[in-house]
Amino acid sequence: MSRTEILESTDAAVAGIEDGSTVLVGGFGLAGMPFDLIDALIRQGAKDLTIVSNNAGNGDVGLAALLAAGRVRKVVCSFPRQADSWVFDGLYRAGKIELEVVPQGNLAERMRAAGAGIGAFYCPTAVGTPLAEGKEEREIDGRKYLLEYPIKGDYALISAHVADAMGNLVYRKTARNFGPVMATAATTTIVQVDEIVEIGKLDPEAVVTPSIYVDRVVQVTARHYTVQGAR
Amino acid sequence: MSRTEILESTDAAVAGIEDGSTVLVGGFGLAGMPFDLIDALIRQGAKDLTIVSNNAGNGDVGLAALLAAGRVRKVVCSFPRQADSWVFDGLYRAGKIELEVVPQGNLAERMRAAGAGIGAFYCPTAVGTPLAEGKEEREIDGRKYLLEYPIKGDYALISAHVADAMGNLVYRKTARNFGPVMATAATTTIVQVDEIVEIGKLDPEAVVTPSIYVDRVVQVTARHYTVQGAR
Amino acid sequence: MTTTYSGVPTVADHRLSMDELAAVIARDIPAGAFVNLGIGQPTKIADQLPADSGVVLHTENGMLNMGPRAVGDAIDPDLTNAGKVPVTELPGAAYFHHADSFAMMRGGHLDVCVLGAYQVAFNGDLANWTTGGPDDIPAVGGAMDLAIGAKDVYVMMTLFTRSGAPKLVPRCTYPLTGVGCVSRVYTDHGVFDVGPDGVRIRETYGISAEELANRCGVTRPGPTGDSEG
Amino acid sequence: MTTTYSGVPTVADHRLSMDELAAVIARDIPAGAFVNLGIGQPTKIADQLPADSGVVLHTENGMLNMGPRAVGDAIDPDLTNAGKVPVTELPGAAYFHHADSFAMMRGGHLDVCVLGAYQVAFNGDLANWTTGGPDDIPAVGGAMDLAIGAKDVYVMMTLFTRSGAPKLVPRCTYPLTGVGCVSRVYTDHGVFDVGPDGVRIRETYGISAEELANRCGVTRPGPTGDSEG
Repeated sequence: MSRTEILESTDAAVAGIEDGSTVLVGGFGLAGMPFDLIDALIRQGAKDLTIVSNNAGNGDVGLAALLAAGRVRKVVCSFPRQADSWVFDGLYRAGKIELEVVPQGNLAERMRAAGAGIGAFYCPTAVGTPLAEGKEEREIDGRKYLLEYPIKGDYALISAHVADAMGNLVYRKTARNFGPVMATAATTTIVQVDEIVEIGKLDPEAVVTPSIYVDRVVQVTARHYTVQGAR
Repeated sequence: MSRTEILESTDAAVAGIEDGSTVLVGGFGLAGMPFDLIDALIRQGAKDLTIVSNNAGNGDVGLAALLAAGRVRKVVCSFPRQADSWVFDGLYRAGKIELEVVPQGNLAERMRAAGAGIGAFYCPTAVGTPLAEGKEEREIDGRKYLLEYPIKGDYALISAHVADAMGNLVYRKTARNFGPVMATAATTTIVQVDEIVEIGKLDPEAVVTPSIYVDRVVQVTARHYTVQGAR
Repeated sequence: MTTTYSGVPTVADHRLSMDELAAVIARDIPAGAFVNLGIGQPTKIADQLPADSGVVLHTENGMLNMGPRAVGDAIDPDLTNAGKVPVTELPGAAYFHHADSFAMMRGGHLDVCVLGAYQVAFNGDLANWTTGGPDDIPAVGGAMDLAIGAKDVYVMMTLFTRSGAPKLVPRCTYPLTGVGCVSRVYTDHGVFDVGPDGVRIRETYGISAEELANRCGVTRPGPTGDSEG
Repeated sequence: MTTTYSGVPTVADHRLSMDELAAVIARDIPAGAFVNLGIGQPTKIADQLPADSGVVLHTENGMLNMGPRAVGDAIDPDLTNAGKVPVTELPGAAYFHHADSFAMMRGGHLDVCVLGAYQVAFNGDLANWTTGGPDDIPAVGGAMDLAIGAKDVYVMMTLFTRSGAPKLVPRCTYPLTGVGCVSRVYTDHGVFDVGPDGVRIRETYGISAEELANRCGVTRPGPTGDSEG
């Protein structure tokens, strides 16, 4: 029932993603971005998507390519504007995409709350700033906090380094970033990995994402990009 | 300034714990209980303590010995009553110790909140039960939640498996339990470990508690107890 | 509240032992499910799961893919279940800390948990943490977290107290662990679905559904097999 | 608001370059501190820390004990700092996910963070995330989390805009990043303490404290060296 599926292709891995879905997309800039799953999602054709990700695409690859394909209605992120975010910048300035800016720690904590069954939490970030507008404020022990609600995804597309055949995951260096949190926050978590190993080959003390959070895994050939392009 | 101190004795490790302190004590039953630090705390003499721990002592060792020594004013825990909790049971029935029962997940999450700078959070656990008394209730998206506040410690006494000389920690099996959470929630975190290794010997991907949460480390000879006594 | 018990099969000619009941529950746990078996009697279910069930056991003290009870040299004081009983680790296990363990539980990621109970109400209310007696030391452990956390909460218990009073009741008299959280009750005399639609008897052991309904004080069914109770 | 600038040393005969300023800040960071250097100019401070400082660098994208910028074959696309610049790992490093990284920050465990700014107010208000202009795409990143998270928040910036307007101001006109969060401002012309007690000039570079005060619009001190501003 909850057993993780190991799939043969990225196309099979992204099958069934509906128009209008909220999709959590891993990565911090290009590190940890699930390039192959995003390419498959572009082929799959789902549109009118809400994308939750730290950035709004870099260069012309990954998330930027999905945006360029016109599939995204709204981006929820902390840092859309970067040296190489020309695709998003153009869509935003043309009024073709909606943007919700969320402080990076709130983005992470709100997804954690979704995964952890927390109804809402009082957070000190952004008090007294324009991003506090419309949020409930409360003083607790002399400090002001804003009430923040969970961000839940219909799907998460993330990248990890190695999975075992049960779906336990380990990551690599700072490519870990949002992956483990998003895996907990989505109804269906889809993971691309560099390698799938036999059950028992991962150290149980070092598993970062337990298999319970992982629905579909697909092995891909590692591809890395820098801001300037493929390398 | 925040650099972790490696100490030569458990007595040095618990120096300065003041009367009236709130002390978070790791362990789930006997697994992960910092026996040697507790013994040192008994020698050190601090009294009128509030102890936050999952249980209220087992047999006559560890936390039970601290209770028997009359140093504890109040216990905050999820599960005081066990087959071998005779020390606590006697004190409680004699009216000599105060008890606050907290659901186990709330105990963990409230300490996490303390460590993570969360002012309070809405939690679905215990809604409609006697443990909801006096707590603010709120309905969010059709579900009822209770407002829960952080539990912060002046000190945490925990047990880990290996530390490196910076204070990074790894644990062993289910002895991990509350250690990583308590380390984040206390002003001063004191750790007993089975082994201290050179910096660089721990896998950075597998560190569970980063050194930033660790103030004092002392190496001890591993001692294990079962419910029935020493083994 | 609707009660259904017409056409309910009596599938055993005797009241089930707790081991037999564990086997019934094991049969009903879907293959590949993530399951928490609490402490005490429900932990017997682990021994009754088929080897190829793919069921993954969670223990609240920070582990997935927990194995059977440890014996002899396999006993490791650092590896216990929620009842502090030494257990083993299966290939594919993962360890995590307590906040992560209860986030997993509270976040609704476990498919099934099975708990003991003092009382379960027809509407699914659960009482299993304290009798509320003057000499009782209250101890909740992870019971309240589990009660509201798993997708399906099953109870495993004897149906009657030693003095013969039913533990499946119109309304709990003991302090609650959770409200409307139980979906199914496995007992030595039969299995019940409970919840907002009331009680439905699924199967019985050594007793007819009608007699069982009478002994538990659930209302007789009307001609359609349903009635307001 | 009190302003103090009598007896303030002018410790350089010229306005400092950003590299020189980075060295000043590096000097002021306590040995063994856990420090976040944000993105951009403050990351230069890392190169100025003494080898034996024991300072541990945190990067918001999930790492403690980050090393210097990676060059050549050491460049690894999976290892970057908050500005997406390839970096290296020092012995004793630890990786963690984003929720844990920001819990560390928000929970007050970092000793110092150093941020750039558009404006800092005398009371410590910070504006560094958006100019609020009609063509500006707002992007906050981790700035608001850092602003309220570290025990001490330092700002590193040029004191004046290209058009000569001071960026240390009585009240920010740009949208705020955090309220009363900055404790010290390092600039090319001097160093200021800011906060609820107002501005105090600590040291100046190539300019007298009095002239600096005048150019920033901070009130002249009275005979005692303090005045209400």
